[in-house]
Amino acid sequence: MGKIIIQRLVISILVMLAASFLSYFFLYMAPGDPAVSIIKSQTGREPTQAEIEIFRENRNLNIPLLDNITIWFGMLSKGDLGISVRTGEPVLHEFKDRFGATFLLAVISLVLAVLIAFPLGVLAATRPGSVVDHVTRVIGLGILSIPEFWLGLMLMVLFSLTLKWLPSFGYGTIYHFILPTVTLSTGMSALLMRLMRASMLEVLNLDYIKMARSKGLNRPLIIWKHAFRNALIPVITIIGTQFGHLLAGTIIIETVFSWPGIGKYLVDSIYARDYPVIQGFVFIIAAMFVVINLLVDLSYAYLDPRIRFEQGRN
Amino acid sequence: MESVLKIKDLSVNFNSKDGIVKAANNLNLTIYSGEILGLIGETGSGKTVLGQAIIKILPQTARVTGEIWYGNRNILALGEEEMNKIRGKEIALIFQNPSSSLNPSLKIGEQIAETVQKHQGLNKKEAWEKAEAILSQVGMPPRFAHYYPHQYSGGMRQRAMVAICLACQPLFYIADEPTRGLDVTVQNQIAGLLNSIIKNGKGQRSMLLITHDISVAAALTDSMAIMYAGEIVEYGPTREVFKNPLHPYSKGLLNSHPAKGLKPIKGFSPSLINLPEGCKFFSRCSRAEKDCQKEVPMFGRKGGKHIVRCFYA
Amino acid sequence: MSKKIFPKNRLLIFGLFLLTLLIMVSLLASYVAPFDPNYVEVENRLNRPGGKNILGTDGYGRDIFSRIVFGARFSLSLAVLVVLINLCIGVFIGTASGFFGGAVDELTMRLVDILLAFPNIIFALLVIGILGPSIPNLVFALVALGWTNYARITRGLVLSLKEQDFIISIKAIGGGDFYIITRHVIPSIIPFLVVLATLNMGHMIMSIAALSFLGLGVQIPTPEWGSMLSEGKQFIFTHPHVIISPGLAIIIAVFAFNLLGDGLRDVLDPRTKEIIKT
Amino acid sequence: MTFKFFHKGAALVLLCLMLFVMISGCGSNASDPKKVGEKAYPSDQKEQVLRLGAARDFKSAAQGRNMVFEYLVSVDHEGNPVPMLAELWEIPGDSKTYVFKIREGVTFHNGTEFDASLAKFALEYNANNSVWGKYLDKIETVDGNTVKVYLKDYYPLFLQDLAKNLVVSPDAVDPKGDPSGKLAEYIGTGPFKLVSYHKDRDAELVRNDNYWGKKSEINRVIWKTIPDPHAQIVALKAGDVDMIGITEHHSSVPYVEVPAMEDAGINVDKTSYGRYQVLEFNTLREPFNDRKVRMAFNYAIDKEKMVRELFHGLTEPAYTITAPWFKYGPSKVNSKYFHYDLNKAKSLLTEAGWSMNSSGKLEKEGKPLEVELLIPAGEANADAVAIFVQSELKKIGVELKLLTLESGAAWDRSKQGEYEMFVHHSFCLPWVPGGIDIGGKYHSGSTSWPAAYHSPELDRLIEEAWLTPDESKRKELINKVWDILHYEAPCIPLYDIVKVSAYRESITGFKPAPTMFDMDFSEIKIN
Repeated sequence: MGKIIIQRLVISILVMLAASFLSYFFLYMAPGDPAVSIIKSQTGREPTQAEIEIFRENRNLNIPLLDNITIWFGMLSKGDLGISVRTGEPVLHEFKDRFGATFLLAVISLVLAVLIAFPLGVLAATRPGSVVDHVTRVIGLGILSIPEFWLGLMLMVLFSLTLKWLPSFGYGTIYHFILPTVTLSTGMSALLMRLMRASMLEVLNLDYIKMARSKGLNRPLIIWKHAFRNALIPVITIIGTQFGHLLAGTIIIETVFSWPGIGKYLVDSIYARDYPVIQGFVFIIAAMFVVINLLVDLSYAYLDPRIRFEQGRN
Repeated sequence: MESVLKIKDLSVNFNSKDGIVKAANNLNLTIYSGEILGLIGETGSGKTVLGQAIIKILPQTARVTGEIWYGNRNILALGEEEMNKIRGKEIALIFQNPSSSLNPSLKIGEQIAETVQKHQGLNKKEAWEKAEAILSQVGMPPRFAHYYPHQYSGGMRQRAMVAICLACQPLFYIADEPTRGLDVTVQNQIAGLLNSIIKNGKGQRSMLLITHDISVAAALTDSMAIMYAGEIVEYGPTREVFKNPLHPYSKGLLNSHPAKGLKPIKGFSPSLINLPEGCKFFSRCSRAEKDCQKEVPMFGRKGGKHIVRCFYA
Repeated sequence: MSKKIFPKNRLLIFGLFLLTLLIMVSLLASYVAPFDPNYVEVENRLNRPGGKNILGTDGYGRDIFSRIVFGARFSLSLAVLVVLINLCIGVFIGTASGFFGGAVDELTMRLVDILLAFPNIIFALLVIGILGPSIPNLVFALVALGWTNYARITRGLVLSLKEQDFIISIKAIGGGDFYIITRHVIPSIIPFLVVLATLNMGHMIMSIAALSFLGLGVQIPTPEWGSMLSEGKQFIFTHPHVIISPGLAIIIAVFAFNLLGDGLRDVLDPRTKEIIKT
Repeated sequence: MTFKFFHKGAALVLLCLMLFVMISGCGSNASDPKKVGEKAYPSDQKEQVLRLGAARDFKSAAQGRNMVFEYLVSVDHEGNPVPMLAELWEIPGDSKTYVFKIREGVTFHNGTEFDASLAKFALEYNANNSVWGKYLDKIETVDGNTVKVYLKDYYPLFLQDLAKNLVVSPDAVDPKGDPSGKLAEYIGTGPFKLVSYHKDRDAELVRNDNYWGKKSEINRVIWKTIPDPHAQIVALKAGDVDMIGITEHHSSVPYVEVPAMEDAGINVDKTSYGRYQVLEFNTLREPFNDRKVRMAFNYAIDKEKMVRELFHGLTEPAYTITAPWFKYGPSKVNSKYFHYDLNKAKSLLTEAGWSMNSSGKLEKEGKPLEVELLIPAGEANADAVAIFVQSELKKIGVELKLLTLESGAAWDRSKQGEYEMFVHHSFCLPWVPGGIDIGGKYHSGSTSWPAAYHSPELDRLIEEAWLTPDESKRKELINKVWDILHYEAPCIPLYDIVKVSAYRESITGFKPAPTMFDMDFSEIKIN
């Protein structure tokens, strides 16, 4: 296991470096001058050539590509992600200031989705072919067909505009969380429910479940202690690999609900060609992805003793 | 002798995509206390289904008719809750293939202890102590209770399986191919273990041993039932059946044993979906006559308890 | 067989029906649509549904129903294009990788691992955000990462096929690699690919709509469902009908593909269930 | 069994670590936005709290900065320099030396008194980031409240440039007192002090009771960041904010929402800052190298209808290149030059050699009249305008193709002259309107607009105006510039992008600020 983790870490670091290098390269090659777009966004007009020159000089935009990359890696080794061209603030600050909101939104939605999806998936799997199974299947497929951003807009129209029950935007009180998290967790729970059902069905047909029945254990114990735990393993793997999907969903939902998270900031930075921010964000997102996958691996090992021990022996 | 389990006219059908699978047809069988009854047959003859029907863990798609009398209770008429008081406590099923029948994510000790906890009302700690005791009873160090199934060898897993079944000291055991897939030396150890469980039961314990392995059956069982295509074709005390197999299938089966020179029965056993009318062995039988094809032969008594389902035996 | 499938797979049949309807509508768009989807009549803007505009008009007085009908043609063909490109690249790389193994396999699978680690919408956002919104850029953004899943699954299938007796025996009697791949390997994995591609279609329609919604999709005034939502978003509180019907169109199309894929998975091959989970 | 320990332990430790890092990372700002929201309700009658719904983060909006900071010199609505922290100024002799008299009794928010030395610091600080810095020779303090600035060359925009230079305290920059440092703290002289700030969420300001000018009735201003304009409107209707739109230089309030807002009892105020949206022609290429075609396109678009139907009549159609009322605006040209006239458009095109073919499209020598309109992504209202113009041009047989490019890529195209038509908006205050700036669009030296209309005569007039310090002479020259430009029709002015501010009925005394980058709270009251 230790070896595997080290192996994974090495690959992950390579992935992260490759990702940020690629994003940087893309930006560098792309048309458009960050100085122009940033001054334009701040002043709402075209800058003069003189203004552009001053801005470029002050924000270190005149450094050639290769020099810039070596500088960046040098800073990276010191844990410095550079300074945003647009705001002049350290990228790490910009990220930290916004990540909390995104993290809360994603985690609450995921927890909500898990709380809905797992019991429903188990219920459907334990009654295959029943009305419950059919209804959850059709509803699940239906929900998976709804674009998240559209659902968000519709919920906004219904609950904010028509019923006036909930705030439509912003961040702060618990009420602000309801619409975005419900929007995000709806699709997620449909997906997780389907996965849970399939995985559970598979496990329920295995011999050790029959064995558990033959021991006279009652149904809830068999389902939750014997089947659920084992059915969880593939589902958790998929949650891990779906993390990117979750993050992407969060970004779109953030723009719909004006959520002060990293998603909207990233989109704005892409438009403004704020190299250090994009580079740093891509690096951090890739790093998070890696950590999440590592956590998934660890939880996997925790749930499935076979992996824990067999790999431990290597 | 007192009978422990009486199976009367038991039929098991499954609905499948391709039609109705008749896994067992009008089975009648009695198991007496203190005895080991061998149920012998080829793979796919319905042996395992019979074992699982007794403890009622067949899939929901199975349709079971007939009666299974356990003492004065008809198991097939019992509700799930009552059944759970019998399973593991009074009747235990030793599964074939322990590597897939043990829960990979639970320690062996837990898998033993949970049965004890359920049936004997012990707390967790007491149940674990008991689990360790039972493990040593089946010849394994108690600390193995803290190991997971994948850390065991094949023979150890089978022992663990026996230990789980032994946990509540039930009186009736169903052992489903307990020696399958094991080395010969380990097979002997497991067979010895099973034998000792019954023989140490002071005549109270009995076992239904489901196997296709003739030598295990010869060594362990008191009486034998030979099954073919969902039906029992011959039944009798082990020694008599071995000495004088009556049914053509039994003869073939016993002759196909390596010790007797490996003479396989020609042809294949019929699919359980499209069973022929009349004698199921007809197509492979060297002695078959026209009427065998029309009518299922009834059991004929051939001295003592030895009975056979064949017109010409 | 078919008699037994039919009642069990009403959902599949329903999905097939919806899809046929969609394809018919998009093929016959110019006959189905009552108006030119790009005909601007600002005096008639934001009409509520009913009257001569069944689903009302949008912010420029264009007929929403006609735009949805033409949008079907556009959204479907774009999704089909992306899925097909992904499928071809993925199957090619996956087959080569699984069949020949070795360093090539090792290398491509590492690459696939790396690319799979990238959230695809974020990648598309980056690419289109930088290169600008256009159909080639959109296709590029969705293909750059989209083929990986096909490659991974194809490789897995090919690996298990390679070990099967019939392939080994064809190899033993001297069947060439090309022959084996085109005549035996590819045909045996087609059912899996069909299911995967069908389910992927729904996903692509949604991705394209999402990118268009963020203003990173097709050029105006192309009638595309996602950009209809993007354009209509400003009327959400005053004239919600402008965004309700295009959203429903997306749902119907994606639902049709999801039903079809889900049903096909049950019907085609029991193993597809284990291999394609989502 | 060490492995077992390793796994459970490691998993747990890692998980805790992750959670800790994540939560501590967001802890700094997740803690108290609620507090701000609660305070926002004016429970105390005496305290006047104004809650603004803003599209941008407080610190990244000029309007936010201008609540805290002031300038030495400001500009009025038309672009004339007016005194602010410099009470008056003199330009003795050569027009290269400026003497500023610093206002007395002004203190920074941290209590330090503003004087000539601090004014010198502020000028030095700004010289690093401004174009006038390149012309700077030296800065001297003459006495406690007089500063003298020597420029190396004549630079006509110096005073206008100062109107965007924040007067910051030496304590506000990091490192402290370093003119080349960067702004770290909001210590200014303005009417409000910043007390709390959460990035992308909110900021809270209290009135500066030591303010030198007219003090506002408002005790406290809450700046809430709500990027989505529709969300802003909902918040305004729901009473979560009191005012929207005022914090943006562009109109962020969608015109389409205005009637519904007015129905809901919300006051809507529109202010023109002379910013016009225009369609620029590439005058170097067919067909727009022909003045008649450019004029025909101008005549072909019914701007009245566009403004009425698309913008609910909130804005005014534009018939000059920029607002005539600017200091250097085209006030003397015939503003009715390009009114909608389909027949005139058609006959001009015929004169230019374009004739209608059988399928109702214009063509010349077999080539159809097809042009492409380039739209930089994100240009406000550009999609609506483009679709409208497309349908208008179709009526005279012109096929307009639309191409949206990411804005950086679009501007690159403009720099290379790779476009046929281009939608953008004009300069505005406090910058001098287009034409006079040497880098501006209609001088041939323009790097951004090599394909805009240029001529040697125009270049000469622009350069002369630039170098003429005498105001009346300069205005005369500029009027000639505008005459040429309006004759040549180098673009299609579309409409005036008015800034829409909307506020709850309880608010009185709203007054538009002189520039779109400022806010005027001096008369506002909450009832």
